[in-house]
Amino acid sequence: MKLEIEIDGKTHRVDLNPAGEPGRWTVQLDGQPVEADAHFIRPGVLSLLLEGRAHRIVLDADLAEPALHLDEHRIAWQADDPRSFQRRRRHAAAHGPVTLKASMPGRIVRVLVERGAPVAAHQGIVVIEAMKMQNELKSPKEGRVAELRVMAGDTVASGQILAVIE
Amino acid sequence: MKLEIEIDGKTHRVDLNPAGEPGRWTVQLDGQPVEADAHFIRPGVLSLLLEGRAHRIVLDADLAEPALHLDEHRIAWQADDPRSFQRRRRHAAAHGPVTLKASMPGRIVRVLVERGAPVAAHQGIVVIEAMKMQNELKSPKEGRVAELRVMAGDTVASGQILAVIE
Amino acid sequence: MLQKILIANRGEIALRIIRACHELNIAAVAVYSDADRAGLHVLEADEAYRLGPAPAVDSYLRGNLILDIARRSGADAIHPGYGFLSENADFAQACEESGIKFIGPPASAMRALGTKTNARQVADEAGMPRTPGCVHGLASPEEAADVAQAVGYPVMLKAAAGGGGKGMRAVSRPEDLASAFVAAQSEAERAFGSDEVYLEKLIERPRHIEIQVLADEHGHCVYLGERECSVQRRHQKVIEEAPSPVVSPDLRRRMGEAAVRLALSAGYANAGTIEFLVDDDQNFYFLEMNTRLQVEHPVTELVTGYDLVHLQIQIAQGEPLPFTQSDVHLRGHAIECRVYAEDPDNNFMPSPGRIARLLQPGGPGIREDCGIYEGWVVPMDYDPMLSKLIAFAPTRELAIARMLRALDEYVIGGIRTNLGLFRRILRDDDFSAARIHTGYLDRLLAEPAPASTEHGPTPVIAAALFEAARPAVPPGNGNCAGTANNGSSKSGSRSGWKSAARTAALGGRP
Amino acid sequence: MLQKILIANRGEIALRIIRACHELNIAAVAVYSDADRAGLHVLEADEAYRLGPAPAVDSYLRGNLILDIARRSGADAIHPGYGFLSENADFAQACEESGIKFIGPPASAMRALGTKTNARQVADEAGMPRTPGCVHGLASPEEAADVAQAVGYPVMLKAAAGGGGKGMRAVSRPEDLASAFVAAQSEAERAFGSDEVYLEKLIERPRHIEIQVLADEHGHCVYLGERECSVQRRHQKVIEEAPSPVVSPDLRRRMGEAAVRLALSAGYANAGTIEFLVDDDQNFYFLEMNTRLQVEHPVTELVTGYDLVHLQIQIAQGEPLPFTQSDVHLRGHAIECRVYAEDPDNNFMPSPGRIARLLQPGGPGIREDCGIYEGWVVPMDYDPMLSKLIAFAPTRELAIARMLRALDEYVIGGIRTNLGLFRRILRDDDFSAARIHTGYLDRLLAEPAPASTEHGPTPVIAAALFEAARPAVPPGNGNCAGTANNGSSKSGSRSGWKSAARTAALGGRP
Repeated sequence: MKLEIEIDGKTHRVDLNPAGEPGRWTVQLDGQPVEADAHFIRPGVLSLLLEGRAHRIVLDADLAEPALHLDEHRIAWQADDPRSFQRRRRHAAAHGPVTLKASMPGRIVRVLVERGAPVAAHQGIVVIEAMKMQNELKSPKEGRVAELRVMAGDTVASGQILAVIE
Repeated sequence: MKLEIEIDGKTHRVDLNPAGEPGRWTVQLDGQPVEADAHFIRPGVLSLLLEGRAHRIVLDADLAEPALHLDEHRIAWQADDPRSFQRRRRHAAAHGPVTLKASMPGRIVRVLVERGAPVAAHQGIVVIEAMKMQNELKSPKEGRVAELRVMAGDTVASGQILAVIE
Repeated sequence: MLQKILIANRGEIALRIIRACHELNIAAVAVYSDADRAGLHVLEADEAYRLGPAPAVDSYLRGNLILDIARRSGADAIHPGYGFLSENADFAQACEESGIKFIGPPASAMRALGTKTNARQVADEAGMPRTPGCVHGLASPEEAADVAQAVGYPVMLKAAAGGGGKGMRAVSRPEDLASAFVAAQSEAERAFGSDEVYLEKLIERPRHIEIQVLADEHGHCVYLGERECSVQRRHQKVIEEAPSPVVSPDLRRRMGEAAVRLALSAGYANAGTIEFLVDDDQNFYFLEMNTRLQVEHPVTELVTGYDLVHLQIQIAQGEPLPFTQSDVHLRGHAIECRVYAEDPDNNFMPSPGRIARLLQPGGPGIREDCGIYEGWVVPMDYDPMLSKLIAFAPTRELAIARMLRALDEYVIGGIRTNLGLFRRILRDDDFSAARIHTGYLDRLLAEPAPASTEHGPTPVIAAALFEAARPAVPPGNGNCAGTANNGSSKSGSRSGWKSAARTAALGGRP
Repeated sequence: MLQKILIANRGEIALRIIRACHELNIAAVAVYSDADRAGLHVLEADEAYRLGPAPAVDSYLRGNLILDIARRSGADAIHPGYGFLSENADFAQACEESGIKFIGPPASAMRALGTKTNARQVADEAGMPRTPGCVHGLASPEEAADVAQAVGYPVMLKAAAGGGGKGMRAVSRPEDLASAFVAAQSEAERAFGSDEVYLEKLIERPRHIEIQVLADEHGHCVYLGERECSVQRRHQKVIEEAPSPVVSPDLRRRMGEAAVRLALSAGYANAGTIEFLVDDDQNFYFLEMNTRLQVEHPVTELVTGYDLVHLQIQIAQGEPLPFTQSDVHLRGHAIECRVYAEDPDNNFMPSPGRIARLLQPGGPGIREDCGIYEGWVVPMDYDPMLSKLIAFAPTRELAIARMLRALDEYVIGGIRTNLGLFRRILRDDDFSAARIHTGYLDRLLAEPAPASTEHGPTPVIAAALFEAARPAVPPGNGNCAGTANNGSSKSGSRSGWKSAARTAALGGRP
């Protein structure tokens, strides 16, 4: 099974071939052969033995936003599957009018501007609160509030688009 | 939703009716109404509030052999579904030649008789070992070894039929 | 003897108090908001009653409703934990008046010490050293300027009802005072419903060291040593330890005796903490008294061998303290890490949400007071503390090593946490050498984080294996809880679109 | 200083030693059998190597292979844990000869004390009281009869190489001696590969109390108080505690000093335990010395504040003991429960298999040294110990209450365990009053178990709710991790055959 795995901006070619016994793999990593003994202790928890070295690798959440915990590091990756292509496209498509995104999940406590209003750069747009911490989100640029997608009391997810400044 | 639940040999009629809000139920238990607030904390772990009393109820394994842990008790139940009918039939059908069942999961270390051999009551038939503990299984009655279903080295499950004495 | 205690709190501290109740054969009544129906404190309590919607004002701050639930459920006492109603003297008084024991000091003592300004007056009466400054709220920026002039800059503006750094402003230049005063007032008003602000001289590079006291209702009071709480981020404690590496037996005795004096002079009862600033010359200045159980009480329990919540309950039952000051001996060293749902890589933004994966540490010398479990959804409505991880060992050096070991075992997936921050602090030379003060952590965080190492082939291969098992690992599903299936079985188990897409993708390359 | 330690063991003790290594910045090498590939010790180690098939003779008892792995992996020491190779003097010697440090006593001391008969000879030389009887193996039933005659019945036959009650027979009448002798011999041969059996006078209703000693390689030796291990089932320890409720400071000192004398006279080094029988008149009799870390070492760690595995490693590094006898102080009370995979309702039959559900206790004063996790398949090839649950509190009474609280939090599903047995013991009046001896538990178990209470409506309603959620609860699946879906959604989610069957069933009744 051939895969491309992108970590820290580097893309690696991985070829996984079962090596007979359950859990044993012969891996070609960027052309280099590696013997791997992989065992899922429980869902998302992988015991991986590489030439004697023992690693505990834990899937952060699920494979929608793939990331793993290794030693003290949280490492995100992307694989060559349609979803990740889409994601890249979505990232690429962040042009045109600038969007204002929620910096954390939370509740909108105040909206400081009205739709259509002109705004200065760094002018406050909305105030979002979570876990007793308030956070004023400021306009990334001078312009006009083209869209205002939330109102006071709304609950928003991290990264959700709150407003569009054009 | 109507069910019959058998616990400790007593059968109870239970009628579960959703009470609007998620997790809220109006229960008719043997004709008596009870308000229940049920929430699965995680698979098999139930937080059950009955008129203010808080109970943590844990499914022992799965619903093939249904049992639950409540306070310090492990309580088995049977529900009115085909599988449990079958089980009852199977139990009921334990007549005729007497079977010798494994008292624990383990490995057969010795078989002490041969097929067809006559055996006295309490004569040793097989020796089974698990967790450094050996256990000699004896014939439940005088008779003849009609069947011998295991040999030394076999791994057996608890309750598995090892031999039939007739 | 108390028969049934209602715990007017949530999360790890509610669970910790429930456990103490069960150990003392006392029934525990939990209360919960809609966000906490699946909380551990509801699961482990003997009774549980709903308070209301998630926001604290609609649930855990509804003193009258809580008192009513206590009455209806037949509880004879209420333990407030920390936060929420724990320092609300009116609530304590309402409990007293309705014949329900409030497990904490009498309302009168809470009032005498409840605001920082009142407490500073009590300190003066008890002859306790405190920072120069005023002992009353400031009426205007002008009055603030006068006091600042008198004590000399830099100064600190503080909310009298404050805590956790809210309503605090350090001012080093007169021209900044007025605006800082207004800001502190409005923040105080928003956070505590009182805009009373006072001013004191700012101590340079102070340590935050606090003394745990226990007083029974018969006039006996002891101190249980100190806690070193200098590792703070924006005035929020992050790591606490006991004993303090810099407190000598003599300083401990002097601080402890001053703390006991203060408590007795205020007619204090039950558990309380006197916070001090200690400067480089080991002068100590009274800061405030917390009239409740502290978040960081476990480090004191581990080095003294006492159970503070047991003792709180015994004191509330009118029992005399079961030991005297001379029985109190410190042994070993304890460190506590406050595990928060916040993202150190994103300016410590809160990170509520579902805990998709949880691997918890354990074994020798590790205690975890924890309010979470795998699958728990961390609400956005309360403070971000998930858990308290505490390490105990014979020496500070070994306690640090043990904590690092436990942190390596600890994985929280699905939300971001500050677990990585603790590793950085515990490995820092200044922390190891105990060269810390309340500004230490903010300064450490101002330095560039150590560059993350090259990860090598391991994560790449691991990622590939997770991808290979992908059809078997939809969120929270169990099917891959074996070896990653390989060979024919695997290709068979891969979803159609996936293989197709991959084939195509591969076909597209030479 | 040691850089890398191979742990020649499995389960909770392997993990506990790995943790100590990490705390001391030493790399930990795990070895595993095919049954343990998914074991926690493999998961948490820095390196892991396969030994062979599940049976111990094919894996954890393969000394030469383990030594070879140690060499190849560059380990400079081997920690044997308990059981397996831990008391194998030949293995210890092979380690010494190949320049790999065996973390334990020198082979010579192990030989001197390794068999109970040898140990009794050493005891005599050290002037240590022991039970009357022989100090050599018995050649024949006739010789046994002579010795029995001399010391007087009742007597106890014991395997010289024995442990855990195997090869032991109590004999109260001369006519039973011969058959018991043969039985003991064959059982000893099977269990230990040696049929050496000796005989001693049987002490009536004795307590089993043992002294923990630590000796460095420079002739210093200290005792760390005693452990009370009288709660046994068929000579297998079930509950241990420290300190013993019946040992006075004077008796502790006399037993401790005798233990230290014995250890020094045998040229002992590292951690060891001297087991005694203590009769009602507080006479103590040497039983045997265990030349290794004990299963129950945590209770000693909790009351002394020391970490025995850290100290074992430091001693193995040639360091002198970091403290003297006068530094050793006991504080509080610790109790350990050995959680076994066995079925108390079915004659304590072993119960290996998959742990389908696991809820573990935690919080103040609770330590768990644990080798299991949810989903782990307990192998049938090793002893049935799953976990050690240890409770620490200021007093024995509170330690018992705390353990009961922890047991209430503990649920192990899918296999049977002895968790319920601990509740019964800890609530027993004789145990509370510390009226215990080595026959106590077998006698308690002979009494009818307390009749199980009427469960009331709760389990019925719970069972119905599990059934209602049935389609959502296939083994190990995650879909029901929310509220039990109700109303239309549920009926929709019920599988066809089920509803049909139910409809039919209901239709069949008036």
